[in-house]
Amino acid sequence: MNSPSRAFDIQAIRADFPILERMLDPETPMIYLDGGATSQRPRQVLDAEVAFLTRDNAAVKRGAHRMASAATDAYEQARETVAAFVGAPSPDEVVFTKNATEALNLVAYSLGNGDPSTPPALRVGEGDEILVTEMEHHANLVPWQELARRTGATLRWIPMADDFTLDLSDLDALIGARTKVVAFTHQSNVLGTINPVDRLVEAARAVGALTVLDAAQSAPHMPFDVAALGVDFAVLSGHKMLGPTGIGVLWGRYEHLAAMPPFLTGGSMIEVVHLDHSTYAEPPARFEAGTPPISQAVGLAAACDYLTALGMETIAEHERALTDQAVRGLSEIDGVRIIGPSVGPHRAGAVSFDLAGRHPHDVGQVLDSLGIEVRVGHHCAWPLHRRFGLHGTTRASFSVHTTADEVEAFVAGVARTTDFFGGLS
Amino acid sequence: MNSPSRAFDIQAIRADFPILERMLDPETPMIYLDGGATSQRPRQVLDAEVAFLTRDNAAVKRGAHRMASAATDAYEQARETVAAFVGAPSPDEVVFTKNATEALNLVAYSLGNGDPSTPPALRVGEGDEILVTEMEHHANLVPWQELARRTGATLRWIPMADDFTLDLSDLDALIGARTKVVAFTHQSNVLGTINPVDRLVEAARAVGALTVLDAAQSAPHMPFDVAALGVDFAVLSGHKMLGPTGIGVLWGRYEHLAAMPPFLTGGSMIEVVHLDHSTYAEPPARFEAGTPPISQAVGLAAACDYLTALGMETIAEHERALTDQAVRGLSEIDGVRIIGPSVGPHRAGAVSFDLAGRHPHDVGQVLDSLGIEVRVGHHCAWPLHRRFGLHGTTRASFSVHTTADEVEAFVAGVARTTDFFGGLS
Amino acid sequence: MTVGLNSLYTELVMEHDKRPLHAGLREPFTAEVHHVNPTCGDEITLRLQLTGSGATQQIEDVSYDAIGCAMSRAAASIMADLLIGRSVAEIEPVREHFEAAMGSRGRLEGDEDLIGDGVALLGAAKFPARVKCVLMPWKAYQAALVESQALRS
Amino acid sequence: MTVGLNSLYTELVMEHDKRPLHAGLREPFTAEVHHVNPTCGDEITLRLQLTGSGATQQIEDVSYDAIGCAMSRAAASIMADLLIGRSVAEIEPVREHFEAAMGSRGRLEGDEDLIGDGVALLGAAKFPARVKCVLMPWKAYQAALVESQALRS
Ligand SMILES: Cc1ncc(COP(=O)(O)O)c(C=O)c1O
Ligand SMILES: Cc1ncc(COP(=O)(O)O)c(C=O)c1O
Repeated sequence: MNSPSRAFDIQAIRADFPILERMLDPETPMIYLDGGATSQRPRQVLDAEVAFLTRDNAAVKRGAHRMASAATDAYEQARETVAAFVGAPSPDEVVFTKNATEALNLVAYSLGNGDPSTPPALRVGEGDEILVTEMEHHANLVPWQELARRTGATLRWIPMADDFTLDLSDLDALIGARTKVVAFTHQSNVLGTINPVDRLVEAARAVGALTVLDAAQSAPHMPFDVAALGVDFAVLSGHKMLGPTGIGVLWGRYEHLAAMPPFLTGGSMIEVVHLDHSTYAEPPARFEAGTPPISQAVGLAAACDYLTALGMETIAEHERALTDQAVRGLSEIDGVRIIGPSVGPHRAGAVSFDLAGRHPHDVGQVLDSLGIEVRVGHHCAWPLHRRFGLHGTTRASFSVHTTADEVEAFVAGVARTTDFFGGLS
Repeated sequence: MNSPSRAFDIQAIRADFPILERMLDPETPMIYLDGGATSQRPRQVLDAEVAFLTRDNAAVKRGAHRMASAATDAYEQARETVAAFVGAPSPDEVVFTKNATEALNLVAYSLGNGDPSTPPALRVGEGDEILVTEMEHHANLVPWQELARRTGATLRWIPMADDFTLDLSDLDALIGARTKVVAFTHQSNVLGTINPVDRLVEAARAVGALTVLDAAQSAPHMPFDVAALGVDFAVLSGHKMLGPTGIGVLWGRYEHLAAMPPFLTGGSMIEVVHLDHSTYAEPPARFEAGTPPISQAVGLAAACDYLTALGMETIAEHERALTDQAVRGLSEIDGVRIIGPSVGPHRAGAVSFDLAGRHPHDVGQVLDSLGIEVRVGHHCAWPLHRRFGLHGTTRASFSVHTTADEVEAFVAGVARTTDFFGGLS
Repeated sequence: MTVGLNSLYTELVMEHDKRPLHAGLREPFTAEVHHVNPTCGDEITLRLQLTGSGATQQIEDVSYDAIGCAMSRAAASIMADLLIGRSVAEIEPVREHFEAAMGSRGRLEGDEDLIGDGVALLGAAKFPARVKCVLMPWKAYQAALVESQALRS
Repeated sequence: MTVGLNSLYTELVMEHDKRPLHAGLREPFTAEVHHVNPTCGDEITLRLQLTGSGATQQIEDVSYDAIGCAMSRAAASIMADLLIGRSVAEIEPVREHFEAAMGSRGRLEGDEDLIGDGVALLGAAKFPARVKCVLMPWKAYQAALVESQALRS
């Protein structure tokens, strides 16, 4: 079977990922359909990191020697690459964190850390409201619960409609003058649903609320441009976009970052330190306390370059075709209920399903025995599962290196799973 | 010249570090004396990470498939290795953070995040006191300033004596019933001073205060054992101990960790999540929100194995000999003032100095032209420099791969620096 | 399907999963606990009814409500059947042996005389991600035991 | 010593470092700013005395107190000498050219007619860690200018 996208040489791409040669046991090649949890890394990313570490490794921003300059250049060059990747007007709007979760915590803590000199829009307190959605990953839910608890603010949420999209019918009642923050995911890690960013941004802007976009699942899989999206903050996860673990990205409008109090404090984020008080550097340094993930930034930049070279629109098309194939294939299997919207432009490559109430651990176990690595459970989106009366789902998610053959094997594997448990009953 | 330690094959060690072959320019080999800022990595560490990434890479703790199990095993095995390295009674006392700075922030934030159900010893509030020292790195100072600011607690500090050790003469007045936390460095990153942990622990225990040890500079260079030290928390930095950036370690007594509220929140640290509230997992998971630094943990474990194989006592001896050589050599140069205690058992391998008031940037520049990479400035210890009337110092710091020849070149370089500036005056 | 899979989903496991023994929550009970596996969201509510005291403490009843995979549901069923009517002291070596075998990654063979149908669960020992599923009811039992004994002392 | 080093510490730089021009803080001034380089702790306090307004604004005096390396002290000295007695409008192209040359990593040669002794500082353009040292006084000047103009408008 051919790759669904012509301009896209899937075999050449696969050759870039050494791990795809792995056998799970002597008879079972690995079919990795868990890129939504963490992606695999092409050679180019591994090589970039090793090249840096064997040539230019040094502490950044703290030294005057040539090694320190080379390392600082590499690190700041990585920031520029990431800024271009997300469409940031300036690299100074890109803060490197340890993962997407820290990036969201950074915003949530900073909004609670202000004092009377902080602009009111950047300070959440008693009586204020924070709006999230019922489909959020725990990373974009729990930090806001905790901010509400610490400050006395109130957390509200946009509910789900039965068709696995957000129910925006009551949006006007949910967003109001008290709303300080609207935090929502660009793309659900469970449903594949792509949210209407423009509508949410418009509603938030109308009341002067900040928008925080969780782009951990979207940015690796489609053209992504913070300027066009119009949000105030966006977070990305390195390890979900062919890059290293240990690095995430917070993008924020410079005017906000410049007015926000720090979160983590320590070396490299200060201006002047006295024993009893300190002043803080300008962004992005203000938000990068301690030694940052240096080689990881270099690796992440290589991942951005890799994705850009393939073309984000091409990647999106490739994954859309695989998603169509998977959804169509699964729909023909008795007992399968797809937990996600029907295929179309607002649907991306995470395909979750329930198999006749069979526990997802059991489903995943059978698929694993066939070499098909999918994720099972609540996928860190427990409230979403509860909403649909589920304890968990089984999820396949697609990557640049996924082939139509692999999707076919996955669909066949789900059919055999039904047989396996059915056969014994 | 021979390596100062016999059991120690310095040429074999150097061969493990690919970066040591680097030339700064066609005539100038690199002499890396900045391990105190960040260490270089042996092949074994690079290889461990790449092997993991090309064989077992997957998201940890979230999946049921074989790849996820392999990755989780590698990650938890790394935790066991690090636990053994620091002498932790249980791997559950080891939390992976992004760097030492985050580890310190974690403790500082958690101590401010409690509610009335939190044990009073683990909750800092108005009227409480936090004690630090005048020699702290900003990483172990600013987070405590901020905790004090947020909670209304008071920050106090142990002053420096003129001999570059802590002045403990007023310790009884500084530690009292209000003291909740005593945070101090094991080894100064500027002075090389090794602090009397036992005395500080004893004084803190007498009043029921928690002790937080910044071991970022000590643990990589000497035998280190949290059980023997008797502290409550200790933090380490991966990139200062031959390991990757993007990873640090918080060790804490299990009974404390089990009673502390979380810091970063999100996936993997929860027990049950509802839309309006959540409950949290047991340590260490409670403190590891989001996808952790997985391959970095594998790399860090390889670094621990590497250090352990050389022997921490042997490493300490090796570096002690180099320190003696450097201090003796520098003392013979006119205009050099060593900023640190005289050589001896309470003195480790960071040698900072002032050169006749010459700005350290200028000193470092001349040394860099000779290939000698040292750090210049306040080394993130601004209050310490202010105490001694300095704007900055020049610091050489030694590693397992440093040779006596390199130290000799460094001393000669400092002498030439005097000439360079002297010659033009 | 590979051999591994059949060693996991043995006929006995499938049987216990389909027709779990002693399921449902009953009265009276000396302690009730609720445990959750945060990774997969599985839950068990377990009630323990103890009589007597000290060395002669008897497990009168174990009743439970379990949401989970086939392995964890079968494990609860098999455990309840092992426990009911035995003394706490008698069960300790059973629990210890079972936990050791489950943690051995397949190196330790189970002793059927001690753990009965529990041997049918040992296939999971080779699947690290599933060990937790199987041990969850036992952890709940242990917690309920501690709670019962705290109440009675 | 390598050639690079002598291109950095030119005789002119050493001379300005040793005998800085216009150093010290003087009155009167329209604005005073204090800048710090957090990486190395260098500091400059700079006072700017402007007269006139609009296109004819004149730089009457620039006085300063600088703690820093040879490069930054020389840069302050050279800058003050360039600025004093010139008009703000006249200086803009000087500042722009100097900043562009310093940021060029050595690709842009400096125009001595515009930046005078400033060409002696351009060796630093090849040492990225030192560019900040040299530009610090200019950043302080710019900030003082903005402040002065805010006060006068
Ligand atoms: C004594 C000391 N503490 C803490 C740190 C911070 O370490 P990290 O860069 O891992 O946050 C450093 C290094 O910069 C240090 O030398
Ligand atoms: C939608 C979404 N948001 C946030 C995260 C958290 O990302 P990270 O692991 O980088 O913290 C994830 C992945 O787990 C995700 O899928």
